[in-house]
Amino acid sequence: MAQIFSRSADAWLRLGLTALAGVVPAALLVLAFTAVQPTDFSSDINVAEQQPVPFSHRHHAGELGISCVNCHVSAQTGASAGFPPTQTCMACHSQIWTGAEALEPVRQSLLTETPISWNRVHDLPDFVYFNHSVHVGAGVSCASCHGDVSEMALIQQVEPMTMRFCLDCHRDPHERLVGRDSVYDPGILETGERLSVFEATANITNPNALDSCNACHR
Amino acid sequence: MSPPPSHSIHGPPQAGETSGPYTLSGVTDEIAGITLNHPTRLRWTIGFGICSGLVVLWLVSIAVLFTRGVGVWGVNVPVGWGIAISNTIWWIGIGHAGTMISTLLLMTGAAWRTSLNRFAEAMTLFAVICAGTFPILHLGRPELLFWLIPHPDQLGLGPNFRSPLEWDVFAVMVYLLVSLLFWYVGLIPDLASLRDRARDRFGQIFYGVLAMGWTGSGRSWANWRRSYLIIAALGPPLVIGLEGGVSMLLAGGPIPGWHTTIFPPYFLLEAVFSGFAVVAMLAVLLRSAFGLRSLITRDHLGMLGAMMLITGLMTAYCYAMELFGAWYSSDSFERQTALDRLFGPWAWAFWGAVILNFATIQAFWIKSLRRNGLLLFAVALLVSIGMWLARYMLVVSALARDYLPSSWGDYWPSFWEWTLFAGSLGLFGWLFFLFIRFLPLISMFEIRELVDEDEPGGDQGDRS
Amino acid sequence: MPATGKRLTLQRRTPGEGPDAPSPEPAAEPGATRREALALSSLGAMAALSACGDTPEQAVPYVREPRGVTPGEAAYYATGFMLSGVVQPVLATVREGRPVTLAGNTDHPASRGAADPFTLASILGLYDPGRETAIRRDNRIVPRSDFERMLVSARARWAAGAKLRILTGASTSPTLHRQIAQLQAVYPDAARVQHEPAFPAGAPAGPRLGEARTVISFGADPLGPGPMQTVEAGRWADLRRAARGGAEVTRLLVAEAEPTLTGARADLRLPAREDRLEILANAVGGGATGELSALERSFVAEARRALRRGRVQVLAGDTLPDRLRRRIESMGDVARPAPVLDYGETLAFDTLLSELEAGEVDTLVVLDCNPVQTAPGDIDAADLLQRGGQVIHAATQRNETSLFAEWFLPLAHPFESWSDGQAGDGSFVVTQPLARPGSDLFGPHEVLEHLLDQGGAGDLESVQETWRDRLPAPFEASWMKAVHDGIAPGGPPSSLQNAAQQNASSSEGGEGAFEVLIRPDPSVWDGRFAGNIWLQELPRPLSKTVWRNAAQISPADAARLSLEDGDLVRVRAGDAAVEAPVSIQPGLAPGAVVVTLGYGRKLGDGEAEGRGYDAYTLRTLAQPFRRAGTVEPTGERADLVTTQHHHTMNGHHFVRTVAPGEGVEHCLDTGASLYPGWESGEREWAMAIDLDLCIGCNACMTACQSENNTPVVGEEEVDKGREMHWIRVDRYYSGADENPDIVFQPVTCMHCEQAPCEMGCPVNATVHSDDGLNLQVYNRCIGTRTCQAYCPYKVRRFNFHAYSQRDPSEPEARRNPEVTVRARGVMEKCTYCVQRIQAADITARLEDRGVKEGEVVTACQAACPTGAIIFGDQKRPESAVAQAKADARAYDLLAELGVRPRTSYLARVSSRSGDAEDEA
Amino acid sequence: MTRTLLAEFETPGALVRAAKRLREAGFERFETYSPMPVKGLDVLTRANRRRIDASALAWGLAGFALAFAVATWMSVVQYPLNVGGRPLFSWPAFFLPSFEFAILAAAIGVLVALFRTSGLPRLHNPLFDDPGFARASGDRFFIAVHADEADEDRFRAALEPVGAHDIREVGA
Repeated sequence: MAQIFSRSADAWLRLGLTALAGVVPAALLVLAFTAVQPTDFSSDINVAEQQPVPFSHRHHAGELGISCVNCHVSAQTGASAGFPPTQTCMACHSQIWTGAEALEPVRQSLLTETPISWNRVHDLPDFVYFNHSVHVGAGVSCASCHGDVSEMALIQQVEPMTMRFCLDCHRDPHERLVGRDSVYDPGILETGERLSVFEATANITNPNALDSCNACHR
Repeated sequence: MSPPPSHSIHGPPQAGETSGPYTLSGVTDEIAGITLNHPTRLRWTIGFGICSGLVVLWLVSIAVLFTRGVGVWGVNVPVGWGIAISNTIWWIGIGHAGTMISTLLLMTGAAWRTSLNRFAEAMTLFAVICAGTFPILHLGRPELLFWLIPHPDQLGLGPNFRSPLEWDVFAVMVYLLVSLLFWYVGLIPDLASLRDRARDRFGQIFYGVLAMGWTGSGRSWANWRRSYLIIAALGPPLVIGLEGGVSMLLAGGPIPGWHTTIFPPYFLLEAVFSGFAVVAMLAVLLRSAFGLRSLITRDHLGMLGAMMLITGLMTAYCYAMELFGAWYSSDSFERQTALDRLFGPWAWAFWGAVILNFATIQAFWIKSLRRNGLLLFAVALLVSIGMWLARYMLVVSALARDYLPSSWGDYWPSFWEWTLFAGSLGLFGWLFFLFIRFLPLISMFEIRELVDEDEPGGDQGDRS
Repeated sequence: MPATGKRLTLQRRTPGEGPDAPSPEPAAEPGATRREALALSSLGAMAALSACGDTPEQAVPYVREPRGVTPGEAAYYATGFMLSGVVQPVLATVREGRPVTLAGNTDHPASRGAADPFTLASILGLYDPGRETAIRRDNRIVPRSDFERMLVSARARWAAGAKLRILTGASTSPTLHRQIAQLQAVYPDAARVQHEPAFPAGAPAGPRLGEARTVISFGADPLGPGPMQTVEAGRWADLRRAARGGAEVTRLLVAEAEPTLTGARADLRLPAREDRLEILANAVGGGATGELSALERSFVAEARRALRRGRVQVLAGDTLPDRLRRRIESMGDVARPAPVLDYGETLAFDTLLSELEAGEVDTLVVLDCNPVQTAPGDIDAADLLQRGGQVIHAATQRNETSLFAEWFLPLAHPFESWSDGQAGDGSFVVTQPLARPGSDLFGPHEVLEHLLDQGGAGDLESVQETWRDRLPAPFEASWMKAVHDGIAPGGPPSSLQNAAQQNASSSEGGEGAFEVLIRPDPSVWDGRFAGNIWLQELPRPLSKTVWRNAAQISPADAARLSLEDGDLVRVRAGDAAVEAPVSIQPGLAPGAVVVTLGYGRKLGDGEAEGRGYDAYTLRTLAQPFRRAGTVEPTGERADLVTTQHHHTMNGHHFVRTVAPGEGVEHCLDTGASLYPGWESGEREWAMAIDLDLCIGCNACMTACQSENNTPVVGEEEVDKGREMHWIRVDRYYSGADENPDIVFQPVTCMHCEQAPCEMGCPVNATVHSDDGLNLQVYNRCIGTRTCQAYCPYKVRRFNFHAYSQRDPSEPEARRNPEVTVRARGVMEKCTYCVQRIQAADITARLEDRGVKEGEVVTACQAACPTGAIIFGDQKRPESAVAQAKADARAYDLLAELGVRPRTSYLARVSSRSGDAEDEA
Repeated sequence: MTRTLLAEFETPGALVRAAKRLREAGFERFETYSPMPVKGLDVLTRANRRRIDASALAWGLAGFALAFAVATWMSVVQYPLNVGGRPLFSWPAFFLPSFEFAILAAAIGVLVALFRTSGLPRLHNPLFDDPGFARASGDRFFIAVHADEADEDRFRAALEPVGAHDIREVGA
């Protein structure tokens, strides 16, 4: 009988089997771990979305020092932080930079009663019920999820916003708690003190309960 | 530890031990010839065509299911599990006979298994594949199947290891893989035979790669035998674990008619019983299709009949005990379910199962009857149907009428459930046709071991 | 031939017949317009108001933020919904400008937060895709100016003495009454005609239940569905609760033909054909008992005993002849409360009919009324409408009447316009709009203003005009308060005549084996809710049938005629006949057949079109509620879908009944377990359902459906057993079929502490929360249905199809954004309204406190008119739920399973078996 | 210069006898080839039992430990959830999947050991150069030995008497 396979066939077969036994599971594991710890590549993190109006948080929140709640008024009281209506922009910009070209869409919006369509940067799935007010009330810094917006010309997502990200904090909020008074300070996480969960808010008697599914899903 | 007796060429004559005009080359030529020469081309093509048609039906049913949702089935509240689940249990059960024939009989040295084990194992594999499709298809959101498998993820949440369903995910997957592995290890020497006899390049490469360069060296035979025995030894616990898991899928819920401790052995016995029936059917079919009357002898058929009789009677005992248990529990819900099965809306399924499963096999008390191929086939077919009815009754009757009469309901499989079931039968046949086309349907080397080669100048003393 | 008048195929009014002949251009098919209307829905305007775009990538803020709207937060408005003339005070939840759910107005004494299913479901009407938005003349869309031009000449005619008739349903609206009076002042021959098909004219006059110890009812159904249900049930529950405190027992004796919700709660119930009630009443009143059956004699004896004991109120059904009614109601020593509801001065319907017949009417304004459908069968309303004269039909959508009216005016939904009226207890409510109507929609009062003068004041001005004198000064402040609170000051007029009595027609006469009882339908009422898919899918309290009406017959008659549920029969009365599927109703008096109104619609109310049979054809003007007739099997089968197929408890005691003062034993599941227990969290949410107070009204089901976005699946899917209600009301019969005990049991997820479903789920999609909720995490669910299989109560519901995305009648805009909408392939079930728990929890956290007792109210609890559902934190011993569970009547359903349900039941109390505190 | 010598036999018995003769003749390293396991050869070529058994056991135990650890970690550490009021560490329930996984691992362990102890896979084998060797998977029995010139005669001398059908050099 003649040889069916060449000498190199064995090398190829072994390579193939190794791949099957080793590389495929390894690749799956890598995939899984990118899900656990999303990278810039696998998620929307650090992607600066172009917006209809080149609004700069660095300028407004950083250089001018306008507080978050000036525009995101319901962050303290409601589930949603709220996008400012055109009116809010024009409250100032009817006085200053009245002719600026960049602000033309804003003026048009008010003129034509057409809302501005912003591109969403922070978007949770519909089955997740995130409530801003309860986090603000507990003294969770805005920056702990949104990053230091005073450094961002265009707003971008800095945290993965995955369930694990939420759970990490719900189980051990210490790193993110700055107290109610310092919540809006964009740089607080760099400089500020952290509070224990009991110091930050008087009514969390059982921090372990915070990872019940119904905290976020209804 | 003594080597497994079944490997002895000279052991005491066993029931069905192959003997007769075979020579080593004759065995090889006959069995390999089926694969290499494709002798029944026309009939094979017709059969394969029919099964392919059913596979297409199966695919269409799945397409309809996935586009329109599981609502195309007849399932509802309270009967959320319909024949999808009873089919699963049925198919899984069929699979077990292959494992039992291969492993238990290997370990106990029953040489008559050699004519049956290869295709019985193939049957196991294909039955498990069919079984495995149903639970996936019956999911509301099958695309999220991977959540059943523990893996790191961004949710930080694993599966529920307390759920019998999760056990079954493990059990069925493991069963499938280990059956495949066991089958493959047993196939390696035969694949080498085919490699060495294949005439075309494709066949040589196909069988050559699968044979992994097997030469039949003394060292590899010795290692192979040890390995095969160990894997075989893993089989029965695996089957018991699997049937335990599958039975707990029902018994784990607090539902009258399900919630009893008898279920694991009960399911196991039913499974092996129905499996033997399907092996018997396949044996009769292959025997006549390929003229293997001297390889699959009447003794083999008789043994299968006897096994059906034994396991069937044990199953009947379980039935009786289940009813007794319901009565003895004095629990009115349990009794109600038992009465529903005996005389209520599911009486047809219950008595159908009893008659088809237990009345039929009584014929096998008579030796000549169980050695009759035609009768064996007929009885085996009826038992398969009966066992299907039993599974249907078990799943549906308990769900349809559990505790609160206000939520009692009814269930009838819809068109698309029947087509899916027919499609799964087709899938099984399709795979089986491919198997008999491309792989040796009887283990050549094990038959070779049984060949009583007339050895010129043989020295009996040396051979012991 | 009058009887066939109703059955003619409806045709578009032929152009050229009216006074001003329009161009003969055909308009769109009625069917097509309904589809078109999907896009033209009057809510289009509101869609632009919504805060967040639908596409996830876009965020669209307001240009100018409306006052009082916080994106993501709910606003609540008190208003009311007028049902057959009686306003149901409601509190509406409005989110981003979209009214989302209704509940009873907690501050209003007639509601106390409760509401009936009709009211709760009425919000869907606001989103009905079939709503009409355009003014039409002979079916063609015309500009508003055309209508106004037409009015100019019409006003001149009316002022000159031409007959102006305004046909409305019953209405207690003072503004309507004022406007009519104003019309009459300007036009010499203007009058309002009242046509309320569900009731004899004028009824109900007010609450009927007084402060009696024993109530004896002859055919009256105060607890049954209808505009007075919430008020009466509340009163009844108060009496029952009060009696429980003392040694007293309230008793209810009911003689009636068809089992009603009142009859179901009776301590002693006697099935008797309606024509038998007079004999029975005479016997109770002292007449001869000789010819009575044994059963009847014992009822009479019991009633006489009660009468002797005193503090008895005797009620008579609305449909009984006046003379008999007055005699019956005078028997007890507790009088019926004085009438409080003022329906205003109206012309009788038959007067209008004869005027129309004579062609005397110049203009007929049909205001939110559908006489072509709802007129009795012996009246050919379609023909009458075309006897000269001009017909203006104002309705929210085009229906049978629109086809015969020259003018069609699109009416704003009640929740889009201002109005007022009286609640069931007689107090006044100013109802405010919850949404802005589309530009061409008319409010009802606006229509009348248009008749009056050129300008046509809006609804708000009309209503304010009415209240300017009635409210204490300063007007602005008291007006704001009245609107805000949903309660307007002022009681019922002092000298109300019981107007109802004048027209309650006698119904004797006619030959036939059967007594055909014609009743409003518990699901669609008189047909006005036929397009409401929540109500269509709401199982009727007793028969549990859905989606179409049936003819109910007694088990004895069914056996005699060899009929089974779903067999098609022909019910004939006089010349008229309908074909209906049979529903066998245990407890129905033999010889009676019950048909219900509101089905067999030919146009309008999308879902209802062509569904069921039209029982109006069986009516005659003289005999609207009871006729003599026959029932003939046709040998055919018809669709009849029910949600409950087995009707007895099968020898078990799922619903426990105890004698007054007794408790149940060993019935709470506190069983031992081999497992170490879980430490309970901060709170333990729990529920108790008092079966002694449950009247089976289904309010909880509708409230739950609207709160939790529970999808409607349709008739075919219900037939397959796939209805989605998270809470269901089980109804069991026990005892003989002829006169069974009827019990109700609301069943929902029990939130078992040792939940079998949780064990079954392979992916941890259903687990326990720290505060004791059995959670169902939809986004984790992969749909194995193991949990459903393992659930002993079978309360889990599965999305076999994409139910939530299927039906345009339940649009996304209506949905409660606080609750996830479930996808196909996902299991769902009662969550104890976890969204309300979370909201309360967040509020409490923000205020640095814990959640207070009573702060979380589940939707079913809020809606329950008798307060039978109690919810709270059982860890606090003082909480209502903890105390309910400590009651001697508390038991757990299927306690023997050891699953430790968090929901417990309180046994029903019945003194049927002899009266303990009798004279003895 | 070693060559591979191949002796061909017709019966298993001949093979066994030949192998014994070779052993007696002092050949330590030779290999038999047969189309089926030949009983009598056990004495001469022993299975590497220890490696196979150990591999099965080790893989099995490791599989069990891994599955049990994963189940425990996921249920107790990663996300401790109250499931049906049962304890977090529900070890009897974790046992079943772990057991199943152990069997899978053991079976894989056996396969790995089988391949490694038997020198598989080896698609290209010098023996395949011999045109008659194909019958080793059918009806012929072979003995192969690596031998230099000196040994060849010894080899032939030992095997010819026991019925070697043909003795030849592979690839010659």
